[in-house]
Amino acid sequence: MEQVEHNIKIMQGNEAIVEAAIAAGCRFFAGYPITPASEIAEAMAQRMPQVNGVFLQMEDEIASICATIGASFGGMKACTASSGPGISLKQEGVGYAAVVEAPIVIINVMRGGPSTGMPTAPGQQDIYQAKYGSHGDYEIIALMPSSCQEAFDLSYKAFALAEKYRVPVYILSDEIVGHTRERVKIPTGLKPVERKEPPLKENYKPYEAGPDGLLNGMPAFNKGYKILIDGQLHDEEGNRAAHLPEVCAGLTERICKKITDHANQLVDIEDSFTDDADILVVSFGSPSRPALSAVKEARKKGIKAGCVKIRTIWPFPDNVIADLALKPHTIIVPELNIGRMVNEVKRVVAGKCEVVSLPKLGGLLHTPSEILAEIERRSKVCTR
Amino acid sequence: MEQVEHNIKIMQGNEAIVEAAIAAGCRFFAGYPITPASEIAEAMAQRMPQVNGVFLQMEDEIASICATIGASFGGMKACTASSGPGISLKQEGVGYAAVVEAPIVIINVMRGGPSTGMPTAPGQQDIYQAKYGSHGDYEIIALMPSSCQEAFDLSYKAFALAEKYRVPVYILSDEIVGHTRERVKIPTGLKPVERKEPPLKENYKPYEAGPDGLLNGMPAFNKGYKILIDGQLHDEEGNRAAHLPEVCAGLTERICKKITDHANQLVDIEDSFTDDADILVVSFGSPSRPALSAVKEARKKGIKAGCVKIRTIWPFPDNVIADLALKPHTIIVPELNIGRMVNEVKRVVAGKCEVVSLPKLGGLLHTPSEILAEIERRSKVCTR
Amino acid sequence: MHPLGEKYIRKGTLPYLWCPGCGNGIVLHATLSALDELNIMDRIALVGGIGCSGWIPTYINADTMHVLHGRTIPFATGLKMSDRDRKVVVFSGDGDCLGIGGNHFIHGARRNIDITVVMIHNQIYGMTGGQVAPTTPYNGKTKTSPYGNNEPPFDACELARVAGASFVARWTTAHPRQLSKTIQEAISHEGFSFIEVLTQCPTQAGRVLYGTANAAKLLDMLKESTISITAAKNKSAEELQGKLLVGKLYHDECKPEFTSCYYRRNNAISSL
Amino acid sequence: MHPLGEKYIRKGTLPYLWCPGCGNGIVLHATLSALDELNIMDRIALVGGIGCSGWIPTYINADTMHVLHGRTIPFATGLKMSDRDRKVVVFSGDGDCLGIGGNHFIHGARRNIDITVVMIHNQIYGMTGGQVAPTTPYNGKTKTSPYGNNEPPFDACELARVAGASFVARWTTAHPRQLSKTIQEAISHEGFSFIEVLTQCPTQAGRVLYGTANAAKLLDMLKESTISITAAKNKSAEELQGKLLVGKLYHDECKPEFTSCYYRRNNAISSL
Amino acid sequence: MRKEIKLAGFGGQGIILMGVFLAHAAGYFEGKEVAQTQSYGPEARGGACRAEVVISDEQIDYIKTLNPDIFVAMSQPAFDKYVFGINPETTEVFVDQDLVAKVPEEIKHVHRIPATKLAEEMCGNKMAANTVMLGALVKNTNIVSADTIKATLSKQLPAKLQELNFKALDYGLNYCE
Amino acid sequence: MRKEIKLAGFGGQGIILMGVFLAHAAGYFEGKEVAQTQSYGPEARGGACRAEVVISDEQIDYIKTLNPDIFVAMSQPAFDKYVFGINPETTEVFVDQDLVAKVPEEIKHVHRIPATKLAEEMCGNKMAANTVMLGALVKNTNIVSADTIKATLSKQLPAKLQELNFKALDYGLNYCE
Amino acid sequence: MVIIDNNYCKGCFLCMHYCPKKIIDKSTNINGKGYAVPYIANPEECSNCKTCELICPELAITVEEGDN
Amino acid sequence: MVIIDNNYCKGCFLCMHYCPKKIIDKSTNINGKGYAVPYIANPEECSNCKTCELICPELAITVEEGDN
Ligand SMILES: Cc1ncc(C[n+]2csc(CCOP(=O)(O)OP(=O)(O)O)c2C)c(N)n1
Ligand SMILES: Cc1ncc(C[n+]2csc(CCOP(=O)(O)OP(=O)(O)O)c2C)c(N)n1
Ligand code: SF4
Ligand code: SF4
Ligand code: SF4
Ligand code: SF4
Ligand code: SF4
Ligand code: SF4
Ligand SMILES: [Mg+2]
Ligand SMILES: [Mg+2]
Repeated sequence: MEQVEHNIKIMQGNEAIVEAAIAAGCRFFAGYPITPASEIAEAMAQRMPQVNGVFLQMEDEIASICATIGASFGGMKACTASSGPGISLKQEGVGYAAVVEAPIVIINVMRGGPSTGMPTAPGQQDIYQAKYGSHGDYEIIALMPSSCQEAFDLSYKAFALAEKYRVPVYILSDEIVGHTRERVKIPTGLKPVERKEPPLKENYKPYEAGPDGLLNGMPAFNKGYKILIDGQLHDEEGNRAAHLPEVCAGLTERICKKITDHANQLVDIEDSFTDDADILVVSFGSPSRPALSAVKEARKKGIKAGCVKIRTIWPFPDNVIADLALKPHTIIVPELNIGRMVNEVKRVVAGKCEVVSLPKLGGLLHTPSEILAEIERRSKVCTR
Repeated sequence: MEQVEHNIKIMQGNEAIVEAAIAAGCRFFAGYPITPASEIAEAMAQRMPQVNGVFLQMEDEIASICATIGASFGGMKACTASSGPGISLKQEGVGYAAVVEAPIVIINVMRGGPSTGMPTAPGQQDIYQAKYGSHGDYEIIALMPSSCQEAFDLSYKAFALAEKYRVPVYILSDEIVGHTRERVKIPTGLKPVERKEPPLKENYKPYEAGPDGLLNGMPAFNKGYKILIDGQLHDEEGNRAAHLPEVCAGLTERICKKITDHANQLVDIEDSFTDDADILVVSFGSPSRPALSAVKEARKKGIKAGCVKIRTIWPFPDNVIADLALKPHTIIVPELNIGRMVNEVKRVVAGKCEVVSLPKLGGLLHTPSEILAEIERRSKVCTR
Repeated sequence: MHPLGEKYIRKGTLPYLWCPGCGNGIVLHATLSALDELNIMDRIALVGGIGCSGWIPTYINADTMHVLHGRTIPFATGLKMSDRDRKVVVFSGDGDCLGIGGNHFIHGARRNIDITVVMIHNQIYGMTGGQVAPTTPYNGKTKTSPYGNNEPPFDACELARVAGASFVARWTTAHPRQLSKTIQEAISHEGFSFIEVLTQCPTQAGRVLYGTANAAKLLDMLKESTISITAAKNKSAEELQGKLLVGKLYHDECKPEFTSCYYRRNNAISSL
Repeated sequence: MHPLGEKYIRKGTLPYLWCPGCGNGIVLHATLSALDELNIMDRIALVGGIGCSGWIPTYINADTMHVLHGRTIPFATGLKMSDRDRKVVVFSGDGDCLGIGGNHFIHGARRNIDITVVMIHNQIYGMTGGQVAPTTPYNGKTKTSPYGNNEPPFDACELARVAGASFVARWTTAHPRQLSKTIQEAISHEGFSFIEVLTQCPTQAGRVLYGTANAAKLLDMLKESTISITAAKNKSAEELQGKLLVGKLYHDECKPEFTSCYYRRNNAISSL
Repeated sequence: MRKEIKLAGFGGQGIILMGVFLAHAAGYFEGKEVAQTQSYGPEARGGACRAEVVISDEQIDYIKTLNPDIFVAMSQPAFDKYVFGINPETTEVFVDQDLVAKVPEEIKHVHRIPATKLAEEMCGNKMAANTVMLGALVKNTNIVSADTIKATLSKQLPAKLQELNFKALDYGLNYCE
Repeated sequence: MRKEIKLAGFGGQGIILMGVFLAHAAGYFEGKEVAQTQSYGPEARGGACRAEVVISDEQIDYIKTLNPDIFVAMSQPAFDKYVFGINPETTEVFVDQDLVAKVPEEIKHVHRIPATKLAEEMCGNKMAANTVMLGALVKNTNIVSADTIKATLSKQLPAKLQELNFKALDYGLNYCE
Repeated sequence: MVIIDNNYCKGCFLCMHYCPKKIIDKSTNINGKGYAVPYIANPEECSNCKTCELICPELAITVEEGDN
Repeated sequence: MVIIDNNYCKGCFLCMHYCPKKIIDKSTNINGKGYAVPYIANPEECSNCKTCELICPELAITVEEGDN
């Protein structure tokens, strides 16, 4: 870890997200209470006025994401937070944000689903929803913290990525991270994320992209740009183009590829003991901590186990995982769902090694020994 | 095609769905206008009162799906219809229906997205949303018609599957099928789908499943069952069980596996010229018609091309496609999106042959010659 | 347990998950008496929202749906329309009914569909831990209005009436007898009936808004802040200052009810 | 083109996609005059809903969001709160505002946030092809009420007032001068201002509800069915029978406005 | 045999109805396979709109027209917008002669029909122009028979419109260029 | 060294606050790694509730307690519900002696503290029972130092509650079984 | 006769507060869930008014007709 | 002076209907989009009241001060 000056605070993951957002320059939050995300709203309600920012409890989650997008074009860095049921309600808004390229941050403190499900228990069942929940073709970025420190770090990063890629960025936290109190190091002198103002030209075109598919900064309302923002497919000027197939195809492709084409730049993983590993545990979010614990135990027992924690889950780090799959005979994927992300791993590993799903439902976190048991079982089955 | 007595009608796909629903015994529809699904609501408004059924235009799409679920437990076969934006809004309701095991039919007449997108153009961009749009782990069934006749046939079938599996069933139609007028053969004497009433025992347990994971029929309200229906995870009696990890895990697993375990029974494909095919076009919905056209042309040119139309898209027919992939050197997947379902094909084909995506964005259907061109290109690249 | 409980409470759901002194149990009791008096347990459908108050019907051994937050009235609409002889009673928190569910509320009222909505008004989002509600008093301090609530509350009864409800009443949990009688009357009424019940929430509203978790004290406050419309008749404007009217506020017995109109028209059409 | 058009209409969006004789163009014109008079094109944000009427602001060369169906007011709320000096005007169809968007409407009014909502009331869902709206007259036949509308319409102005709006007015497209003046006044007012504009939709409402697509005839009907509140003062109840009041129906200049209260409190807190 | 028909005009001229009638005549009364589509939604408002009909003895795999055998244009902007895809050598092109002035010379088979004028002057209602055109189309192409199109009109039209439209159809069927 | 502490009791007894204080003392004032979790939501209402604290010199990979080194129970139902996982030989078990009557004999290290009684009788407020217990816990285990727990109380508690709690802490620190 | 079912009582004392005769009082009993429960201190003064019954949120009180 | 911009006119004739002086009339002109457009039959009678201007949904009419 870099040597930076920092303050230490003991706080919940939910609070860490709020502090990171404020440090990143977020000055607008709109939300609606829901377990286990409510502390985010509560801390925002307390903190925003202290930094002359805006906290709004809206009438529902739909209004929350719409107000957030409005504030984003209004000139503020903005975010919203919820959990499963509320995130489902926000889906139409997510698609709108994606197509108008609004830089917003959406926090999903995941709980057990489906529906009202298990309101007070953790889950990782919403990872595909983050990518596919709204209708139409679009892409988002999603980051998954496994500790309060990561909740802080990744939240700060989420705002930076949202601005750079002009895209909604999800933080997929969960009830465990949200409600655990831990030490968080807050670097002193952290600068707010920059919002680049585009050059104000004659005939400014708000949707004219560079060769990398990215827009040049973010114009705010009432700064002279006179822009039209429209959820219908539009041309570079922002005018409706639903009757122009090529323009529509171009825009749809661009908002997808501006993310997928940058997958390699967006990779954020943490690997431990992978160099010589025969067995790899690939995980994300909360289970990655008992996974590391189990791997350390396995090493003590002489098993060459290794560990990969994926922090940027969307776009999926295809290439890195494919590379890491070359050596081990088995990859174990523990997740707090019925076994979803394991399919992505399977897809990119493409038969190069065995991929084993270790799902856990019911609202409990894997224990280190559960993961260790699987490592031991697999190392016995296949030893080379 | 079977020889059954039938009436011929010239109608739009949207109308065919309505006639099939009524034939299947559907007596409740709640919806909200949206292009290109509005004709379904309009025809329902006209037809339902004629069969003493209920048509409701609700205040929004959320209310529509909730009323539909209410009516289903109220004792009626029930459905709702919309397109992208409205379907996004229904997602919380979809998860509820899945977990309370409400037999409902959801019609998505797909248009171009994301967001308001291309309101009057067709698309197939919502196929993953159908599976992953709501939070939490659950499964649905999804059927895709490519003609007005299939719109009729699959809609009737959708109601039958909904009752049998106690699950929300999607009809993923699109603007083309919805608005095309074609001949539809309506078998005379078609019987309404049966809704099985469970045996009314002492201490009836509404969520006691058989060994196949399926519930025994469907109890209606006010018939003596005195049931509690709850979107929270529940035990066999329907009582909340969020504090019981095993019960929660069991329910989540069951509502997923009752569908995925029956994937083979649910397969519905139509294959043409596949026996000796070197090149296969695998498609679903509207593009499967120009695909067949192209394959016929290719055959005329001496290319051994074949065609598979997938009608039950979820659960994905893993085994059938894997089997069909054994012979050809290439599979081409044309779809009206950025290339989504091709990933499922890739997953199950698992390297056994080349899989080529032929996406089409912008709201236009593939022409036969576009698909033929791809067939020709691929047959040149790889001839064995 | 009280005999009504013995008779009607669903086995295996007890104890109630409510905090000690919570008003929801009082509403539950009042509801049980009303249903018992009406003797319609076999043709009633109950719908509960998400919130502490939404649990009320889940304890009752009747056909019950515990639905999505804010969506009670649409579910109830499906239940009512699928059997016109069925009576439907909704239990919805003030957040559930007026916050996320506000649109369904005004549309249900507009249709004048035969549903009884019992809205449990505790001035707060109870279940999620004490956040501001659309009923929280102006300047009230809650978890999400720590510097005081900036938004004036709705008058739910006025809203219901203007939107089209044909039966509108308000009581508090300090009026259990009247409440029960009114629930009975509302269910018997054909049309959209709305009952607002002001209730004590010692744990959240009590602690957060009023600095006390003492149920009795809170209930006293409720009682003191209200006056019945009959009693109010002989009072001067000054005496009524700051008092909320309770009682049956509005009743239109002649307004056409949605379901019966719908089916009457259907009969005309389908018998053509 | 009219000089206001030359000055303010966004190049490249013409021609308007509206049908011949549609009232939306009249509202557009009235809006342009109001904005021109106020000279605030640089600090106005316009928000349009989804519907024919939602297109109105998209033709104006100002900072404009064309949003999701029914969600104008939440977007507008974000725009207003992110710059308290910005004025925000919303254009929303009757379906957009009162159908799917009804909850945001009453909550915006409750907050009394400084947003001007111009609701275009054409009694129908125009853009989707003539389905029943929450404003369609009782018994009116539309594409989705082919046997007659079973649901009484809302009185949007009453709803706005009861919910908390501090400025409420109603006009028709037959009153373009008054409409323009009122839009100007509403924008100047600090608080939630609501203007209902009854307008002709020859293609859908005209054909489907009234059997004529003649814009002039429909506009005449609108004119005849209304009476201004000033004129109404001297009329007997009999004379007013069946007439809808138009004019400024309600105006409370003293009600605290949400944004300014919010920031005033913020200043007190953040300067601690 | 697959036949493609493209019909274009001005919103409100009854273009789509022409398509629907053709589809009914061929599909319902003549037992052929048909697929009828149209432009749709607000983008079609006021400006040019079109309907397409494919008629075939076999299953129709592709429902849109690619190279129409028959093209009908009832307005100049519609002609210009939708003329693409026709074969100048073989496509039978029908235009309202008073509304479509500019037809490229390369197009071989052009039928100039005064449909609107006939409807207005002879039937007293220019709304029937589409039916006049339908008559001319049927007569000149035999794409469906005059009998089945008549049967379609009597089945599909409300009673009060029948007289007018039968009259219009006859003017079309009997019109000699 | 990883230490696991599980605290259990009755909703309203301040169990979670005990956990928070321990986490602060160890994490903020003693510079250790800490992870503090708790039972949550309405299911925890009225009935038994618990807080967990893990304190370690190294990075904490697993944040929950599996085999608590210290177990505190302030009510019998809470004791019964959460006693699982303790090691009868090694776990230091603290109970409020007036509220937890039944403690299995197998458990070796049981500390019976009259926390509620002391709080009520000596401090005049039984709400301070948790702080009394905290004092006894600190004294008997040295899981954190008395100084850092005092520093925590002065940092975390509002002024008006400090006197009461310091008094309660002292009664706990000085209580001899 | 007023019967309090201690199993269900949560010790909120609304009954005590609202008894017009002020005959319900706190007892020293703690029930299984740990709540202090009330008792009828002066049963003979009870007027059978049922206020306690209706106000008890736990349905723990039954007032039976007949002698107190 | 009343100027009608034929390019934008959609031939709805609201101007004609609402002109208090009844001086606007249908012309035989069809504009580029195929709409029949109106014209000012009696410009000299115009009172510059601007009703036509305000009622035209297409912003196609401009009434300029000065002579008609
Ligand atoms: C869509 C959705 N949003 C938010 C929640 C979280 N939630 C549960 S209960 C509740 C509100 C409770 O307040 P109220 O309706 O007033 O009921 P009370 O608990 O006060 O009786 C909320 C916001 C949810 N379950 N679903
Ligand atoms: C979520 C969603 N539901 C439905 C639609 C379809 N839709 C588009 S416009 C519209 C309503 C138009 O009616 P109104 O708001 O009254 O506007 P008008 O066209 O009459 O001006 C609807 C339902 C949509 N775009 N999004
Ligand atoms: S939080 Fe309030 S409303 Fe909920 S159970 Fe407790 S006292 Fe009742
Ligand atoms: S449909 Fe009605 S509201 Fe829409 S543009 Fe046409 S006339 Fe105007
Ligand atoms: S009111 Fe009921 S719960 Fe409360 S103390 Fe009395 S008996 Fe116990
Ligand atoms: S019945 Fe009345 S008098 Fe008797 S104990 Fe209860 S409240 Fe008191
Ligand atoms: S009002 Fe305008 S659009 Fe209508 S006819 Fe007159 S000039 Fe043309
Ligand atoms: S300005 Fe007035 S008088 Fe002159 S043409 Fe227009 S409407 Fe008629
Ligand atoms: Mg509440
Ligand atoms: Mg409208």
